[in-house]
Amino acid sequence: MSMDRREFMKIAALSAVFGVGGPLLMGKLGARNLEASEFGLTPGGKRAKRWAMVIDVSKIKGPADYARITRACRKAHNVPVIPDPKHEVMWIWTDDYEHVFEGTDNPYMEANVKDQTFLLMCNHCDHPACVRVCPTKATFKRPDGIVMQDYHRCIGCRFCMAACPYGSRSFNWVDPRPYIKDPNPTYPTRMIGVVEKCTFCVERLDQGLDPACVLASNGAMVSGDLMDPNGPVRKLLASNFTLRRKPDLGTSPNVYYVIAVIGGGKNA
Amino acid sequence: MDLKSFLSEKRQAVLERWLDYVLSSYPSQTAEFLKNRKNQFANPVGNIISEGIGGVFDAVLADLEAGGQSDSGVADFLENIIKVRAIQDFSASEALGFVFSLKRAVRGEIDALGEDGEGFYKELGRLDGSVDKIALAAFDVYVRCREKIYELKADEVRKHTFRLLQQANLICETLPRKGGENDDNPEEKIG
Amino acid sequence: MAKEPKPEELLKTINYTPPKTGWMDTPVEIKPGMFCWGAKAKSLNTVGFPNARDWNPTEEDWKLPDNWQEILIEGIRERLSKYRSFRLFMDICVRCGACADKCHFYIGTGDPKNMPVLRAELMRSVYRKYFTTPGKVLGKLAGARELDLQVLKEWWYYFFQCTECRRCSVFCPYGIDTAEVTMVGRELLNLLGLNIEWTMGPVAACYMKGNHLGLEPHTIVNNIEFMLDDIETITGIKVTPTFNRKGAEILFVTPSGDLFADPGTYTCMGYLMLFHELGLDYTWSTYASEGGNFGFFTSNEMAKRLNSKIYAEAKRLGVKWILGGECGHMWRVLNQYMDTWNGPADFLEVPKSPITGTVFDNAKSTKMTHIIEFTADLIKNGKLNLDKRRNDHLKVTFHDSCNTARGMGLFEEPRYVIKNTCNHFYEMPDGTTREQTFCCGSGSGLNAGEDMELRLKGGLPRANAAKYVHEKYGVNMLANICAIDRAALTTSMNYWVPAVGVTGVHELVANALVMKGEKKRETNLRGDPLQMPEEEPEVAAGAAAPAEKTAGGKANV
Amino acid sequence: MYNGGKIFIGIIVFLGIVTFPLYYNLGRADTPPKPSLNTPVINQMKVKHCVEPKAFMRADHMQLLMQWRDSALRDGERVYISSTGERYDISLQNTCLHCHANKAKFCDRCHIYMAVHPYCWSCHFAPEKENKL
Amino acid sequence: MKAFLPFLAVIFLVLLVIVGVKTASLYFLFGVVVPYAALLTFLAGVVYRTVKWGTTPVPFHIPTTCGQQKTLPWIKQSKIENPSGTGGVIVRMLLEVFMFRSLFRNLKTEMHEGPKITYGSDKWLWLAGLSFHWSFLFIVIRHLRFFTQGVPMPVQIVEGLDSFLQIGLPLVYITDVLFLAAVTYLFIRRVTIPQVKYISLAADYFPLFLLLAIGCSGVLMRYFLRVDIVSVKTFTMGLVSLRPKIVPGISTLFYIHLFLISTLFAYFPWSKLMHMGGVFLSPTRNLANNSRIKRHINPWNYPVKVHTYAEYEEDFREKMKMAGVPVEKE
Repeated sequence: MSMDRREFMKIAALSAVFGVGGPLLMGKLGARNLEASEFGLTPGGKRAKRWAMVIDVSKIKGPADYARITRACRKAHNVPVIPDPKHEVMWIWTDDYEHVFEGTDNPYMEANVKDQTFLLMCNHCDHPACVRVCPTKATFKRPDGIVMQDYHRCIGCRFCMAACPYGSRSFNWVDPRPYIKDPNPTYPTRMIGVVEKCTFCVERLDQGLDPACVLASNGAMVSGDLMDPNGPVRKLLASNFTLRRKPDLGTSPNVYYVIAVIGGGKNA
Repeated sequence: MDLKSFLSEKRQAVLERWLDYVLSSYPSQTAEFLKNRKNQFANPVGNIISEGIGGVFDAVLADLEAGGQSDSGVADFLENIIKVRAIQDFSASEALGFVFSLKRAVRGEIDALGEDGEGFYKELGRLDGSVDKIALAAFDVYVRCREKIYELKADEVRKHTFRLLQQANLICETLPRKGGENDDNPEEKIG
Repeated sequence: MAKEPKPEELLKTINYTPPKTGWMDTPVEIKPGMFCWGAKAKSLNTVGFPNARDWNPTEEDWKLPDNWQEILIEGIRERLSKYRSFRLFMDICVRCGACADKCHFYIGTGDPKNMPVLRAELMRSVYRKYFTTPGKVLGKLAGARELDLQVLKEWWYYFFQCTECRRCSVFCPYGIDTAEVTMVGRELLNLLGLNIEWTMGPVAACYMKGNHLGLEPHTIVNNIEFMLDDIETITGIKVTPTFNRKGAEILFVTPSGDLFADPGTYTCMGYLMLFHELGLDYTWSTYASEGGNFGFFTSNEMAKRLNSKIYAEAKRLGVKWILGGECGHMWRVLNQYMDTWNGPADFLEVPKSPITGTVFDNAKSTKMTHIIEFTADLIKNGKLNLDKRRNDHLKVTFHDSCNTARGMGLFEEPRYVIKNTCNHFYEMPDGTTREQTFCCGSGSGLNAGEDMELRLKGGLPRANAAKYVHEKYGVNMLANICAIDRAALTTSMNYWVPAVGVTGVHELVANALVMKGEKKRETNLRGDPLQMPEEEPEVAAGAAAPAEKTAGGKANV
Repeated sequence: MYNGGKIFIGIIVFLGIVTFPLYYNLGRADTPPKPSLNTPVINQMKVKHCVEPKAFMRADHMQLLMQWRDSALRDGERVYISSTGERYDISLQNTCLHCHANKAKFCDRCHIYMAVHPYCWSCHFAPEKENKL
Repeated sequence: MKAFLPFLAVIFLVLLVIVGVKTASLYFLFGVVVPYAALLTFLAGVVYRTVKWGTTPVPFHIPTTCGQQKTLPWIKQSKIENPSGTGGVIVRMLLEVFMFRSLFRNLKTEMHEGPKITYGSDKWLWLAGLSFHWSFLFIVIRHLRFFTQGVPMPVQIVEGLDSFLQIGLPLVYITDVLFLAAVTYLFIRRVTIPQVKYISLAADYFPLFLLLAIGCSGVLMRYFLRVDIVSVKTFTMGLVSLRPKIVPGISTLFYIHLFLISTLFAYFPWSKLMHMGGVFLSPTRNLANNSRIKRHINPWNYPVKVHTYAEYEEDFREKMKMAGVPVEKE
């Protein structure tokens, strides 16, 4: 189609005024932020360059500990308890060594490590596969490293679930509300058809509080800034042998597990 | 690079220019239709022209290659185009002018090279010779087409009167009954 | 070399933007080869048309009556109140352009006024000016214009450059049929005596003598007798048809073109041989000796006047039903108009094949059956002994005639007959057949000699498709079921694809038909030697042929 | 042939469809909604005010809510400083509904009137009292 | 030029409202008088035009047949493209009205030189036409929520479907996007395809500009320069309950929207937009191809002068006798 420039300009101008271009143009002009209003950070919130979590496996003794921690999480975020395992929604849960650190076990390794139960949650990876695959950018990574899930945008395609190597994401197959016994009225629930997962308790961090699980762990879990060399996280990492899950995948997870080693004597 | 290889390389570009020149002889709304509607059945004129000039162009290249001695079969392509133009509202010069506009198209492509194209100008004389040769052939085809049209007119009249003449015993019995049709046979070469 | 214009400058000479003058301001130019001569006073007077005079379209003065505008405006007003199609099609076109490139004349000529939408706008613009408020008030802004001499000449030029083939109406989202506008346009022009002689001559002839060619009764009989001689020469069988015979079961009506000009005559011989073989109780009529209806290209009233002869003759002769030959616009008229004009034909019976007993329910009211329906039924019931090998030298394609395609829907019957009479059948490409078929370019009374260029341009899309199957499959014969096609396509093919001949379907039938008691055929109906494959011994020939036929027949059922 | 009957029916159907709102509303009370401000928190306010002026909130609250949602969720900025300089925690449940603790009599009235079905409530809790109502 | 004047006309209409409402405060005129007048013009005009068509007879039976006719029982009839009964006609009309069947015929695979297969530009006309008309229908139905107290369930369903994507707040309507895109396309093709540009009249551009302006003002009101829709509905309910009242605080944008729609309504019956009604009446589509089965009556069928057999025989008796053709009178 050959068309001289003037004609092109004419058409372009007309379609800009009337056509699809119009609303966009007007949108810029008409965006109605009240002039003086602004948004800001909550004063006294916890900030970090890169949030990370260290779980000292040895400090969590038995089922009661695990239950207390997971219950705290469920309570804080209105995570439903759905009996049907196919429909389960989990932000933090447990599994054994073989599954958690798949491929690193051997028949002769230390029994108290091998038989240990581990707490699992979203690893808030540095290179999250889930973020890459999300078609609507419903899942995204904050500058401080927390991988977030925006339920308003989630279309339930579940690509992220397929992408996540840690199984950290749950899909709401059913309306979760009937499965929340005693809901936390200050926190929303999710709706059927969206994916959800651990948020590192971002809303608590912003208010200056520790994550619910950390609070309930009696010191077994520590969250903090990985980039702060003097912070609690780095101190623990420096003085303990730690593992991360599936490091060879290149996702660079930010949840570290302190493993008791022989001579460490913690359980001896 | 000689002119021949240059033109082979630029075949598509030259043909596009040429097609534009040819189509500029049609009303502008129609030129667009002829150019852009690709279905050969919905747009026979446009397709006959664009295919035809391709064929003629290749014949010119072959003639260049053979140093003006080529006797390749350009006739079919020429016929296809000229058959169409012979019945459209063109005078003989308008109908056949398209052949000469190949010269313009080629020069346009060379001019686009700027100084790099200087070398080709020397060879243009030979190209012009080939084009002229084809133009002369085109005149023959055009005249044949026009003659064919008058024959068709006459033929229709003859068909309408054949039975009457037959009835009036004005047709010699020895004449083959299908005489009219057999006479047509030599003309079939035109297609 | 510097004197040569730069490429960009050259490109500027090509102007793809529409011209500065819109179509309303582009006056008509009456070009040679694109129109037919004006109707003669003699022809118009024969049928009592107004404003009869001899005139020449190329002259400035068309010798119009002084109040010609008034006559036309009144004419439009009358037709607006008589035809919903006309009024509606004047009102609802949105100029979406879907029809624009569907017209064979536009494809062939490139003249924008041959786009169906614009052809109709020629009329609409005047309608708006005189019959709508916006047009009266806003004038050109509302697409309205005065009816002046230029407009009138434009009408005449372009309404006689439309073959009323209805291809545009297939693609129109509202089914706007430009043929309806053309028909009204021609009616209006007739009010001023502005017709074409190629149409008006046949109309006058048909009115007085019963057929377009003006064949008088004895000529018809003579013509057919010539064919009978040829048939006897070829088959050794003496066929004896009857004329104007009272008490026959069936009246047979076919376009008179089949009586007269090749290759239609071969089709006519086909009918004669088929009916003889069946022993059909039928008669020809010299009074109703025309199936076609050039009146239809003149005015609705004239068409009705010509058509009336068919029922009148059927009644006079006391036949039970009517059989119609292969023709295009004849069947548009018979299918969509005849019963309305001249019915009800309650003196006839619902057509019933005396050979197979099939009742043609689809002609329950008109009592008239298409011969292709009739023959297809015969073949289906195994009543014909057909030797397809006799058509083996033919590679056949089928051209759907506009009128039987888009005004009737006769698609499968002719194909069935062809496939049962020929071994080699190839379809032309999609988009050029059936309801999307291209016109021959000479329909609706435009197949004159003086508009040969117009016809060849209009015939190009069809010929182009035929050329494609010729080159791809070696097709050398274009079958059709229309007398105008047989005449017009012969010429068109001769120009565009000379290697392809033209035939009626019943010529193929007759060539394949093994008749009782016939002698060994040496030639086909055209007198060309029969190129049968290596013959079996002569004694066995008779037996072998039917066997072959049955096998073929089964395969095709 | 006219097909007068069919055309007549067609015209009647057309008129019936086009005039639908005229007769559909017959006998229905035409009462614009009045959102209630009668909640303990609002009643305690000396100067009754929302986060932004009333006129703005009436027309644009949905847009504000969306900005809130994106700000809190995506940017982590959970404080809204209004055009009058007041600071609010960004939270539908904990800020908006703190005052407007009467969703049914506040939010729903207009939403029902306008046949708007915001999907806020499929995740966010309406105030507890109302849940039990 | 043909496009420019209609463009100016629409601009003028917009300015008229701005001046009328903002400067002269003619709220009652633009809010009440004009809409009522437009609606009355629309209803009366459409009925008038339709009745005018309806009272014009269909003298002949002229369906355009696009498939195999009803014939011998062993040949398969194309019952929709060439219907022989009412059922087929109804299906054909439904396809035509709701799916634009005839335009769809344009959609054909095209053969290029070489093995490449592409589609012609024509499917875009079908697609844009279909999107535009369906979007418009959805939009009109959606708008009923402004005109009904206790919004009917079907309207709410349509609204729900339309905002199904749940993008933004207020939720983006799919049809808003489709509508503007389709109308823009229809405009662009009118000015860029030379053939279509050549046949286009000012009367073809005006409705396009009007629709674009209506669409844009609506979109602006919903997504960008929001108006208080509760007030708007209070106002519109006043209109439909025939107790019109001016509700204060509604922005001028709304009056522009309302006025443009009123213009569209008033313009509708006197323009090509009447194809809405006309498409149902087209004799090439709404008739069955059964004219050989059942006689179609032409109400103005009149006797014509014919050349009778008697006259014919009078002319040719001797020649007929000579040729052995029987005659009535010896």
